[in-house]
Amino acid sequence: MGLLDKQFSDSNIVVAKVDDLINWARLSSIWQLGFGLACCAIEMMAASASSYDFDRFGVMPRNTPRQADAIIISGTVTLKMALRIKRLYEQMPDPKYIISMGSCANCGGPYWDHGYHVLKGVDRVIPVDVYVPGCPPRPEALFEGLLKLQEKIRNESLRKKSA
Amino acid sequence: MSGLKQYFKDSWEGIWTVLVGMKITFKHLFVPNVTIQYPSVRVPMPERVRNRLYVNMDDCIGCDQCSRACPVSCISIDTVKSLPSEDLGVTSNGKKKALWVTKFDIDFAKCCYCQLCVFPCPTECIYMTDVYEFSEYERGKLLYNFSTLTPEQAAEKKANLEKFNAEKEALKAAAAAEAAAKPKIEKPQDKTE
Amino acid sequence: MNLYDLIFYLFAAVTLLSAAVVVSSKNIIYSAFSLVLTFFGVAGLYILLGADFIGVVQILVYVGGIMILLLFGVMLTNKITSVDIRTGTVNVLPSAIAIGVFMGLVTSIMIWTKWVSLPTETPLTTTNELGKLLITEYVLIFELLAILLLVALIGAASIARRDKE
Amino acid sequence: MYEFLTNLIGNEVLAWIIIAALPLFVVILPYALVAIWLERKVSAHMQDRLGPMITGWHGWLQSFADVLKLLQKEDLVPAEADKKLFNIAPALVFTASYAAFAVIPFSSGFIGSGAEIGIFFILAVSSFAVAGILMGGWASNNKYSLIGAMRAVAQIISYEIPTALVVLSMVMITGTLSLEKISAMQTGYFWNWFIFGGPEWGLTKFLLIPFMLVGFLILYMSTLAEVNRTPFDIPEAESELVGGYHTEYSGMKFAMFFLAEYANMFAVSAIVSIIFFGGYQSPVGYLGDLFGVSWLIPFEQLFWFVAKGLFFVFVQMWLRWTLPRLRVDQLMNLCWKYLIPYSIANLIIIGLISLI
Repeated sequence: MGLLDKQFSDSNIVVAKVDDLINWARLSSIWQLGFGLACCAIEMMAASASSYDFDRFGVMPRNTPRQADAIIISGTVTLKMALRIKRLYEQMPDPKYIISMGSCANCGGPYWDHGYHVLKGVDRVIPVDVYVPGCPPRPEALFEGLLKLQEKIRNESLRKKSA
Repeated sequence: MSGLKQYFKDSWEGIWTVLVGMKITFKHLFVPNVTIQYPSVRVPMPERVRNRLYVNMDDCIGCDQCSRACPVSCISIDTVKSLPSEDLGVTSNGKKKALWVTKFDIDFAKCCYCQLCVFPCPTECIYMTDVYEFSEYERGKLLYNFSTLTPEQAAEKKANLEKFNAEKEALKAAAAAEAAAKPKIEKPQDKTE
Repeated sequence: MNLYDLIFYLFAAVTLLSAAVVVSSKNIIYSAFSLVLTFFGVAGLYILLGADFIGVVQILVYVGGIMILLLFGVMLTNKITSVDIRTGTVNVLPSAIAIGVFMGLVTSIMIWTKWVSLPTETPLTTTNELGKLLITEYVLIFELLAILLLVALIGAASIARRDKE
Repeated sequence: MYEFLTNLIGNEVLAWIIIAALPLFVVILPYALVAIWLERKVSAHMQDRLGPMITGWHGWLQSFADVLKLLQKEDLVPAEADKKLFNIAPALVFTASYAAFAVIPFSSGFIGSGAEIGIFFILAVSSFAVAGILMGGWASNNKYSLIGAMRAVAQIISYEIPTALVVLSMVMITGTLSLEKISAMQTGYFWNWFIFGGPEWGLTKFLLIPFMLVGFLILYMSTLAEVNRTPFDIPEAESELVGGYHTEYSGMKFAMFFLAEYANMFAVSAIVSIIFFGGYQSPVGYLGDLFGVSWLIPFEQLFWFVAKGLFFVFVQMWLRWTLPRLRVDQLMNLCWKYLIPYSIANLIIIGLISLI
């Protein structure tokens, strides 16, 4: 371990402050990939609309994965769509986050047993950060998932490599 | 000539309709906003809202009806019969409990919040609450264990029952043997024991 | 060397280098974009010479109009999915000879001509004088050019027009 | 400050360049951030919602967070893209849109360059942005990017014609291309602005007013189309083209496109306000004149200029949330069949009136 690493691995005040600033920027401007799959997408749209207003948290829908920070998997992931989701995820620039919204995305939901065409949980193709339960979740539940994600980002550090 | 007239009319209409639209949007700039500021303000839930399930284990008699009603089979229940010597108490509506519920798991990742499990419950111990904020970082944490028994206790109960059953079997076998032996008088008990 | 010279050499270098890329690049798109840069450099030189109006017109017409048209043409006539738009250099020897002769001619003219050196006084603005000249002394040429452009415009419109069946 | 810089650098021209460029750069970048925040707030309130609320007071730090985040994002270059052009394009667009500010007079005390061909220079430089957009769209090697770039270029070049025609008619009246002189002409009170017929009293002033209004509308519409704002935002039409020419751009390169867009919005608003609304001139006279403190006047002028510019930026946002997006054929229809005939007629009529 070199001198620099040693200095950085301690709780250096400068690094800690920079960490805070960077994490603050990341967590307060999560641009979401506009990506709806099934009925959960309706709730996701409701979350963006006037009465719930996702924009309060700095969440802005972007249409291209190149400019998005988070992807909200809102709905049933069919086996065909799974490939596309994986591709979209790979097109996003780091650091990127995933919120799995609703039962279908969490584990296949009603199709977990007999759905021959449904992926049993989106975490089989991409790493999920937050699971929001519900069928579909209320917009507030999605907000709570977002707050959980923000909490996770707040505890990230420059020293650790982010996923 | 009418074409030219139409042309000017179109131009005028284009500008005028834009102005009308702009008036409407400008009015909305001063309309009080309708946003619910979620983390600080919450909408009151309706009375019969369907969100996370809750199981009151004090009342559960382990009848497995909710599990069978579940369309996505997200409830899994294991029960162990209680010994006659044990008193499990009664539920709040007076039913006598006869089973140890060693496992009562609900996977909220699978649950589709349809409330079908609530109606068949004879003791009304499983019901929908108004809690909707329970996101997790890991999917495993969405599997809720409602059983009040620890795994050791469950194992103990199981062992107890097996022992009891074995004893009962033994007694039964003994009784059967006795019944069989009576005409013959001979006792096969020594051989079986 | 003062700053004025420095800026002159900067623009000259931009012009020459991008012009070299225009002729030597194998990728037509690179050539086209370098041509934009060449025009830009020439416009800079114009402005340094005090011909601000000409410089800006150079950018407006060549960069904004003609080059964009050219780029459109290049892009639309090739496959858009591949970057593989290439040109080859053919007939190197004849062209080298021709260019050598031409360069020699130009250089010899440059050397042998007796250049009149005027006091280096750049006019503050050229637009007014240019406008006056165009509609007094050179009005015929100006009008002829305008008519030429009009004819070209009408011709293009009539070619592009769909015939009524 | 000028003497200090001249002593420090030892070169007059360089010192002037720094004096002219530095305040602009220092001012315009924060302006873009504020404008992005403003856009989000305006759009939110027009939809009866709140907009950014968490970061700072009513989310005023939102765009700082956005830019800080974009800075740390991974800088992706698609594998099949043309890497050189892909990297140059955002810088070109950014430079072109910021170069326009060189000739815009912010107040009588602060002008980057009082070039005689000011307005013409802005028109020329905006065509450089076209080259940048086309470069970016082509280099991304993405069909959406290319279509978006093509649309952007077709649109910008088409709408440059009505812009130029209206500017030409104004140049005919003022007799100069310099934005500084045009602003200085409209001094005094607001009835001296060109939208109210200009500073000269007489019959022509009142004859000019309706045609000035038409000219203003045409100029505002066509400049709106030149900066690709709604309802003329078909180059970035989300529902059909994902993100238009910046589909493949991520991180800071995208931020450069984004900042350039907002800088452009202010630039065209500034042009409209200079040509028709007196530029940096106050509508009601100056406090500095009232109290006899002459150093106050340039600052007041700066205030009025920024206020007018921001007002027109606000109108652009207002239009964005009022009108739906035009189709490509409608867009070209509007330009070639309505704006250009009107602007030519306007040019001729204004010319005739100014002959009286």
